Amino acid sequence: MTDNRKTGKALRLLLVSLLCAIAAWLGYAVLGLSLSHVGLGQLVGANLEASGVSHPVTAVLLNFRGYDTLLEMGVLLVALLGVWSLGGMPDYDESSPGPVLDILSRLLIPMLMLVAGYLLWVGAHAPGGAFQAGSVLGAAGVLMMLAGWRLDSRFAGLLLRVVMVSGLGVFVMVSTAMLLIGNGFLEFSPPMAGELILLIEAVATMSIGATLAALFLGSRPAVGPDK
Amino acid sequence: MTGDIVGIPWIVVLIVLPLTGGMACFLFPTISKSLGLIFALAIFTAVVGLGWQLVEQGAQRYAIGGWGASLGIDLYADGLSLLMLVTAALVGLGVSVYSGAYFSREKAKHFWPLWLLLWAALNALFLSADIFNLYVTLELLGLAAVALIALADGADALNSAMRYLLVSLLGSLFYLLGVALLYHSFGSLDIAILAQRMEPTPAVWSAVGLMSAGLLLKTALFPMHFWLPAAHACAPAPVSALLSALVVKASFYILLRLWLEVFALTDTSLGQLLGLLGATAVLWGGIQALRQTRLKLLIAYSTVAQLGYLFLAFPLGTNIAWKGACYMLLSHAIAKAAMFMAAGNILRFCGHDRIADLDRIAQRLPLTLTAFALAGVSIMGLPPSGGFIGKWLLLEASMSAGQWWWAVILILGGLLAAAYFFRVIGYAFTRAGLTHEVGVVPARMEWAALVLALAAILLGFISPAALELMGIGTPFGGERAG
Amino acid sequence: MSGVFLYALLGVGLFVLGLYALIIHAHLLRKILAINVMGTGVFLVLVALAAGNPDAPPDPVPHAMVITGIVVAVSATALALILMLKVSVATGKNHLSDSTRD
Amino acid sequence: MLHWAFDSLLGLSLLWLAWRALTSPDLFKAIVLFISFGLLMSLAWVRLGAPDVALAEAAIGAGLTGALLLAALARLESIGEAGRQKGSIGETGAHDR
Amino acid sequence: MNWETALPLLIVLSSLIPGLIIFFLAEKQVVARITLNMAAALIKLALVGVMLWGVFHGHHYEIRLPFLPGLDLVLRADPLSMLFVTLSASLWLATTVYAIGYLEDSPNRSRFFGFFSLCVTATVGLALAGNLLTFVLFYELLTLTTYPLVVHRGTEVARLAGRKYLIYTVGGGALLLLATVWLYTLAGTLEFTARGFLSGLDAVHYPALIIIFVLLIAGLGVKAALIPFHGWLPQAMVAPAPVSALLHAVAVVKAGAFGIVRVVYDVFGIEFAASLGVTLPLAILASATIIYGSLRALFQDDLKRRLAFSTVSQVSYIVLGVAVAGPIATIGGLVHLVHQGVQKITLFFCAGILAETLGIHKISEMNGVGRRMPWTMAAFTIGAFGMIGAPPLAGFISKWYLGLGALDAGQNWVIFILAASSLLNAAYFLPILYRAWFKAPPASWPDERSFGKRETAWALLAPAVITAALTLGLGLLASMPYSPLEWVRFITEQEYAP
Amino acid sequence: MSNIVNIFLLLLAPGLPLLLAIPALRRRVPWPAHLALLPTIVLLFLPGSFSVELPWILWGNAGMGIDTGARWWLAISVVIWAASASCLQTPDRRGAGNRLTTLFLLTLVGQIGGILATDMVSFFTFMTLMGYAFIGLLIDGGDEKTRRAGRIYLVLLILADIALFEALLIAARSTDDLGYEAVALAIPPSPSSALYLSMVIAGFALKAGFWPLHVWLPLAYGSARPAVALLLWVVPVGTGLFGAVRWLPLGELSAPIAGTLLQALGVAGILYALLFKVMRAQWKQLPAHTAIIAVGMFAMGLGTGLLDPAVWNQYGHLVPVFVAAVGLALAIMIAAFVWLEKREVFPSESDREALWLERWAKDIIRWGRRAGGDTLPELCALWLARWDSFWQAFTWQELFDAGEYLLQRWELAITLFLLLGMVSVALLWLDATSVL
Repeated sequence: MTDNRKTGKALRLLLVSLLCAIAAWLGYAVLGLSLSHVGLGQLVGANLEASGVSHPVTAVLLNFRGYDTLLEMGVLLVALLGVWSLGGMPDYDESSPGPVLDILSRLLIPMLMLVAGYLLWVGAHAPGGAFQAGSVLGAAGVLMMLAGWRLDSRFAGLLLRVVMVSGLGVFVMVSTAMLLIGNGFLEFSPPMAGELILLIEAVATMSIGATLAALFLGSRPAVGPDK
Repeated sequence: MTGDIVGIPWIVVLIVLPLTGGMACFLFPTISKSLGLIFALAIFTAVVGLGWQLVEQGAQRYAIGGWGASLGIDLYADGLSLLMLVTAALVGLGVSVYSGAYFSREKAKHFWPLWLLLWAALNALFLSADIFNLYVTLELLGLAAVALIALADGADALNSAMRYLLVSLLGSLFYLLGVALLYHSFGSLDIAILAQRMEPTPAVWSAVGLMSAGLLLKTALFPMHFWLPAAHACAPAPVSALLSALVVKASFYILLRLWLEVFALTDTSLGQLLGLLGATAVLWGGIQALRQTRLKLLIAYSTVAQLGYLFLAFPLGTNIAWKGACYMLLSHAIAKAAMFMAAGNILRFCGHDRIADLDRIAQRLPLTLTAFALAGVSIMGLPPSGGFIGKWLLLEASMSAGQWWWAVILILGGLLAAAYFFRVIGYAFTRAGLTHEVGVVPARMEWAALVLALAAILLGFISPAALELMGIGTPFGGERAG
Repeated sequence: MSGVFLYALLGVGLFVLGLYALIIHAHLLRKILAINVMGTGVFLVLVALAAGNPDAPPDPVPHAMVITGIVVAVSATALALILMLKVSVATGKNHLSDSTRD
Repeated sequence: MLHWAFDSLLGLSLLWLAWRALTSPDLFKAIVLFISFGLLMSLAWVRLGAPDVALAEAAIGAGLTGALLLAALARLESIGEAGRQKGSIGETGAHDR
Repeated sequence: MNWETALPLLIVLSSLIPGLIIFFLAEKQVVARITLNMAAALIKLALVGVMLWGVFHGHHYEIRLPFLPGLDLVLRADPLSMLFVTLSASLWLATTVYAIGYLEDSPNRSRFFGFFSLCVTATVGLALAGNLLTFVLFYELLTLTTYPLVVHRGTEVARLAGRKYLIYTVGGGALLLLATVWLYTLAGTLEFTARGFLSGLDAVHYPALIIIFVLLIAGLGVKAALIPFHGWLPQAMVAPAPVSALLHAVAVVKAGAFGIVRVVYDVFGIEFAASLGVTLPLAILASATIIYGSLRALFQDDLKRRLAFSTVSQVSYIVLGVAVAGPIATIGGLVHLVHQGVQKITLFFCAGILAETLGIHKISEMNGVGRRMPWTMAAFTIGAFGMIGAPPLAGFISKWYLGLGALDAGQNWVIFILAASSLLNAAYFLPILYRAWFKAPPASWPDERSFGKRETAWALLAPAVITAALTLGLGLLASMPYSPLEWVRFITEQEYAP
Repeated sequence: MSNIVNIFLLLLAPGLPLLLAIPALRRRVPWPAHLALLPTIVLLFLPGSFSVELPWILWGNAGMGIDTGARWWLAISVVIWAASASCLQTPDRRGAGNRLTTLFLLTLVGQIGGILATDMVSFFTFMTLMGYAFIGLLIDGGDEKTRRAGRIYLVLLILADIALFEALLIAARSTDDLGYEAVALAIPPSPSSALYLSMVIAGFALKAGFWPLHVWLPLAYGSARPAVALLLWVVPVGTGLFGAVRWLPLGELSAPIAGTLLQALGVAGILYALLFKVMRAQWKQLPAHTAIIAVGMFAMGLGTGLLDPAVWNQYGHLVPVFVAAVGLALAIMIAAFVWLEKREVFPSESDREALWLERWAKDIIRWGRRAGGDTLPELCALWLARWDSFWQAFTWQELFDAGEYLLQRWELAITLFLLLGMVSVALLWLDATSVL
């Protein structure tokens, strides 16, 4: 027993020293970076005009590197699918929330929705955007669920799935549509780029919000082995 | 007409199709089975289309959004990508056919969207020319794979899915840190541009180390294979097939790309290390496989061993060695998929997969056993299978490089593989002590496994063409490149 | 300028700290936390170095990358947490057990 | 100089929070510490001129992840209790605080 | 694709395709299976006949299939390959008839005959292989297709025997592969060329070449059952008798021996091999195997095991003939390839008949069996005397040329080996004959089956009698045109042409 | 025309008995054993020497023919064969009659073919057939003593065949044509002539029962059935002698050592038979000892021929006559004894005397057993007990117990001894030819 502990201690010591060495090396490597040639900042700035939005981060997220974002929507969808496949739809039996939360949620939820809308809209030229908006929306959903709100089972079928998928779906559709009208994939022509991005962002916000809320909900499986 | 076909941006189609398919299957679960098959066929066709395009026009670069690297993201397809895509398409088609009969209605509902999204991730990964984009695809792939493993009920499956998730995330983070370092060193994420700007600095070495470590973890190279056997053995049979055939290969592909293009290292001590690890994997995996009493675990350890082969090309670094490793990869993918499917059939038939109690499978499930045996032939590297071609090329490379010890490892690995596979086949002929209840195996599942196994054998006969296709865009450097 | 490296080093520190915690803790929830800390460390390295040039506005590309990364992280965390719960239900343990060997 | 001090302080608190979050014996405390870590982190993002990231971190990294973690912990504990009540599962690590 | 390209392929396909079809036949479709089997065997024989004629008249049959960069799969008919192909095709026919009789009413016949055909396919392919790569391919294929035949019975003993068989043969295959690759990296080609393709190599590579030679011989020696690689052969006797017959007479063992012939003549070239100094050790190894196999055979009571050790001994004659390195010895070695095949298959046929008809497996059970089954034992007697090398049977011819060749090459010690071997052969075969013919039969046989008036089923007896007659004919009419001996002379003239 | 008849008859002489040897073919033939002799008898009355080349057979230069020497020998053979065939027609006692006839006919084929053969290989072939068939004839239905004789003779025969095979190889190395005369001419200048001579002498000595290899003869004479006893001289002994004359390059070569050795053997044989056997007055053994004496005399003659070619050239042609005469005499003697025995003149006696060859072999086995079988296994058991099944297969005990037949055991002993002998001969020879 003591031997075990001793070897455990020795191993831990070894691990710590190893990790320290790694940290030191990484730190050395980071410090050795010369930051004189900055990344793509200038390039982004130069092409910002053509992107359809004025905020560089949004431009990168939805235009220059929109493909990353598209796949990222896919990641979200896969996470949701994974969660659902593990437990299926969550149970509806939940203890009622306390009165404070109830009141708080009544107050907070509309505000959060407003914030989300604002973030989405402002994203085109200032910090903000679909993900932030979506997550705020998601937070609203979480709050609602904490307050005991549940999705009506009538909407839990195809409609819900459509909402979940819509973010990715619209993104793919729009990008492919560009292909069909003669542009490249995901190539938004400047005149309509702004509108298209807004469309994508709007749908994405809704979808992200729903997905995040569903992820939260899905993390509450029924107790006991479910078959 | 030909021009039309060649003109289609197959690269994009290959990514959009499975994504759409995944979404469609998600939206319409009742018809997901047929949808899935249709999309599988469509993807297969698209791969053929891309292949045609590559043959006609050479390596393809596609700037998404029209921006082009390094502002935007480029897609790039050359022989190596094509190889991976074809691998995925062949295995994917097989798995799709097989899964149509394998899963219950309830499971199928979850399986199809996840599988098609996983396929999308694979295709995106094989076509990406951007190291951050590769990270996203890796994550997509990893999460989808985890969810698929967890489709199998039971504590073991969940356990291994969890472990796999952690490993996968960890590997991705290592990779991402490497990406961060590379980006800040050279200000670009595009592989080609990075390759141009490459210079050895501490940061680059750190990136090499981090990315390699992360990817090796995901590829399950010995000694980082600890998560693999359980995960691959516990998953549902078609998922095991996917994992062993494709998912681990994806991270290997990235490593290969980086190694071949970005890092283009002349100092091969790291390559020697990888080779050494690969050799150890071959032997260790083989010995472990030999010790297993359960079929699926045996196959999973066999994967550990086979992955080791792929790394034997690193210390050699010649064109022919890379091609050998890639051929090995291709044939292993197909053969291993067939083998896992066969194991799935056996599992369903016997209700267990204890090797010693296989109880005359040879008589009672001949097609499946044939599939297993044929796949085994390829894995053992016996002629005229695809595995043989890979092995031959690697052997040739190691002998001409004068590094005969790798040849010895290759040979020993083949012997070990023969030892563990024939153990199974031997028991398939004998009568077990106790008889078992017999489950029904749909013919479709048997044939899917058999056809894939046959494909693994036939790969041996198309190697000149295949090697030529692989060489489009010279991903492995010139013929004489040392 | 120096702040940049400070944060970058902090990122490295968080990364290694997370790694350490990931290795030594058996509890799955802690492992998930550790992974998240590691991720934050990596993001920090990415973003900190993007602000390298005090005269120019920071490079937006790493920012976008990090946002993507954060979303990926939360998706993975959600999946990991539910998987953890399922493991706990199935095995009664909240750490991984090695049961594949007969 | 002030920036320096602020950055250092922020950095040290982040490191300390992370350390505490990862080592605290009480899981609930650990999660709360992690949420605070996330919130402080968004401050750091702002300091680094990345308000977008800060927003995302606050909303997603700290907020949603925190909620997910807390919910998970709650379920974990109830699973542990259920297991104990059933008596079938003796060893449980849900309460290793 | 013209006739001359197609023929080698057709010969291979003529057993491959029927074999594959047979797998899918139901157990009950006896007639279809028999028809298919016989038709395939006859067609193959006919095709081989055509090719034999063609090769003799200087036609060049070759087909190439690109397989690896710079390496093709080549099927080519040269006189040497025709020797082996003809042997395989004819004995396949005989064995098929025999197997049909033997496996009457036993389970899994479709599987059996399927693999049986594949096994012959591999053998024929191996014979026609035009380069070492193709040879390796079919060599491995042979391993794979014979394994199911060895474990066919599905008993634990069969499984263990199969395992042993595999350990040896797969190991051998691995060595062969290694050597082949190495050779390829050194020489840049693997094409079988009369008198070898290595003599032009730089002397720096000679040590490597010697190692390669050793590896090749070890790899091939496993199948040829050279000591110390012979261990699998007696174990593999658990297989049904037709399999043993095929294994010993035609397929596996011969494949190894044939491979050694190829390596020595068409890879290294005999003169070059001799100049490397590798032939003498090979000859000594072969001699040791000859003596050892015979000594072990003396002490086996199990009939098939005794025959198996006899095979160990006899196959090495071929190797010896090759290793002695002279034209006459070559004739002896090569002709033994055929002669041993015919003789040994006769013996195995007879052993199978005894087991099947009377349930006799041991020599000690064979008292007086000649009275019960005169035809069978007559065939056995001819086969045994052939093995001993009594004139005018086939074995005598081989032994004659071996001895003469050894003298010719100045390796006089070889004739003592031959003498000792004859002696030992007599020592383990004659007691069997003595028992069978001159001892009183027991009151009842271990497990007798009745075949009415006949001593056994005609399908079993006919092949044995025919091969016994062949044993006599091949010896007595050795100088007839197209006889193996004449053909071997034809080969040797080419190999040693000035 | 006459030529075709000649050839036909030459082929038919061994061919007809061969055909009749197949039981199915003679089922309806009356008196098959006599019928088989018919072509040979006709052949005897054809005038002149003639021969036929047989293409395709063996390696092409086989042939058959008849000349004066052969005719003598053939004539006497036919007489004795006819007598024996008459004895054969006894009622079938043990159901073996059919097989006995087959063996009888096969022996006949071998003997007649051997006489008619014009080259060494054909002769060797026929002689082998004759030898093995004769052993079958000897032991078929015989008692224990006959079988013992048969077994001993079998071993001697195998050894003889090996020796003759070597001799053949040497001859073939010296000349392409293996006709007797060609060989006789080619051997003397050959460097291997000494080896050839020794091999031939050894071979035929073994076959014909030269002293001291005669042991089986008395046994066989003592116990074989009359039909076989009649053949004992003509078949194994006579053919051996006949062969020796043909194979040795008599008259072409002077070989003092071999000649002297042969003479010594001959004298020793004669003396042995006279002193130790005939003096004991075992009447029933008389033919055997007569045969030994005759063989001894023949050996003396051969020795003389080898010593002095000129003598042979002068008197060599008498040899067949001599052999024939002895054969006839012995046949008559046996016939007489058979007749006498039928009238129970001789008390039946069992010859319990142990044969030196067998005794010697048994001793070897006994020593080997004592050394290996008793001590080694104990040691093995002590040391290797753990390695049970694997090693046990290789212990000496196992090795000896596995061979359950006496025959097999002493063949092994002889084999080992012979191998030893061969090695020493080889060494001597290699030394002599200064290869080493």
